[in-house]
Amino acid sequence: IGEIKRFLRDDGMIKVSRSMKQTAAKVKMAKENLSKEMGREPTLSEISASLDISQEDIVIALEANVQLEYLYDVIHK
Amino acid sequence: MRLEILSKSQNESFARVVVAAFVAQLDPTLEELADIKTAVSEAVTNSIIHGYLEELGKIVIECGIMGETLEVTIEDFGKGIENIEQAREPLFTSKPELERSGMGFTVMETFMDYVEIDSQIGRGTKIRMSKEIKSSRD
Amino acid sequence: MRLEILSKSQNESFARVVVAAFVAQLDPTLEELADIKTAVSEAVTNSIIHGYLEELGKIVIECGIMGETLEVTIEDFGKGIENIEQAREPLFTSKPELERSGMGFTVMETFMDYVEIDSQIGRGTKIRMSKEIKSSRD
Ligand SMILES: Nc1ncnc2c1ncn2[C@@H]1O[C@H](COP(=O)(O)OP(=O)(O)O)[C@@H](O)[C@H]1O
Ligand SMILES: Nc1ncnc2c1ncn2[C@@H]1O[C@H](COP(=O)(O)OP(=O)(O)O)[C@@H](O)[C@H]1O
Ligand SMILES: [Mg+2]
Ligand SMILES: [Mg+2]
Repeated sequence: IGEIKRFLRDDGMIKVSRSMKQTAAKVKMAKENLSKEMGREPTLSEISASLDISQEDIVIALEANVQLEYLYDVIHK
Repeated sequence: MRLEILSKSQNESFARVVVAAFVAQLDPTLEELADIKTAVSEAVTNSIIHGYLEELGKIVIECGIMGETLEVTIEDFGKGIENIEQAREPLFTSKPELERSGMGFTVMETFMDYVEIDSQIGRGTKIRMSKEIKSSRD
Repeated sequence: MRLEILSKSQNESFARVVVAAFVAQLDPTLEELADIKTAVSEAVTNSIIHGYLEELGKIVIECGIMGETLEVTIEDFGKGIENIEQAREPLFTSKPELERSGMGFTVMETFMDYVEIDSQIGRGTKIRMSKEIKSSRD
């Protein structure tokens, strides 16, 4: 039971920043795959439909990713 | 920050993202963020449906951070609420014909730490809400 | 929509998301979205660094949609630009000591279809930009 509780609690405690990073990675992959399939750049709604992730979450994730990349650059310079 | 939007239904989702992006500064958990977005949706929907009766009007959203607490106000300049006590009651709705649940204020109270309603007939309604982002402590 | 923010550096990223969330209505590609965000960043950074010299001031961002075209204005009430012609020139910067590249306006012009600069010394600066979201045609 302790395990289950911890699992539930950990799950509830996922920070937005972590989950957004995962979303951003998925978005990047979907964008590449869809571009190949369709022979043009996919739109936001097409990416949203293919991943079943809302457009709002994608918009925020893209920004979160830029910031993380930026931080990474600063730290590893 | 202060955001002014028109009372169009697509602006409900826009308002949610803006508040979510603002709260992201406090590095909330997914649950905390979902709670805040839900409360904001309820308040904005109320302004659109009840405040402006689906006509075009201005909605003002303000967000601020006090320590680790998010403060949000959502204001309209519409119809106003006749009886605030009654409006707060679970299941009370003035529009049963729209299949509204009457749970909007109950949802806001459940998901936020504090909810204050300020309203004057013919002047409009202002909802102030706040929530401590506990995870920002770690 | 109209957004008022303070000239803090973390608000640059916030402004980007808000504009991006607004543009979402036009169903852009990620490239179009990135172009607009980059242009917004440059304008907001200019207001923070040059307009307010890193002191606190108000920045107003307005977005509207005309057909399939996004219109954005970014306004500050700071120092103003002495010579607009010169400011627009690639590589011109009044702050070489800050490792600024002098490419802000060039970037805005490259990524947007139209960029207009309105500025008065001691009054502030207003940048109007627009970009057609071509993907919304299909
Ligand atoms: N912004 C507002 N302007 C005018 N009336 C409002 C507003 N918000 C809420 N109300 C009133 O309060 C009642 C209860 O609101 P709520 O709990 O959200 O339930 P519901 O929206 O489902 O009716 C509404 O039915 C309406 O009469
Ligand atoms: N909002 C503003 N307020 C005052 N001066 C500005 C503003 N934006 C731009 N400028 C002036 O225009 C110049 C060129 O801007 P830009 O092309 O962005 O280059 P940079 O920011 O790298 O200096 C700046 O160096 C500054 O002198
Ligand atoms: Mg309601
Ligand atoms: Mg610049």
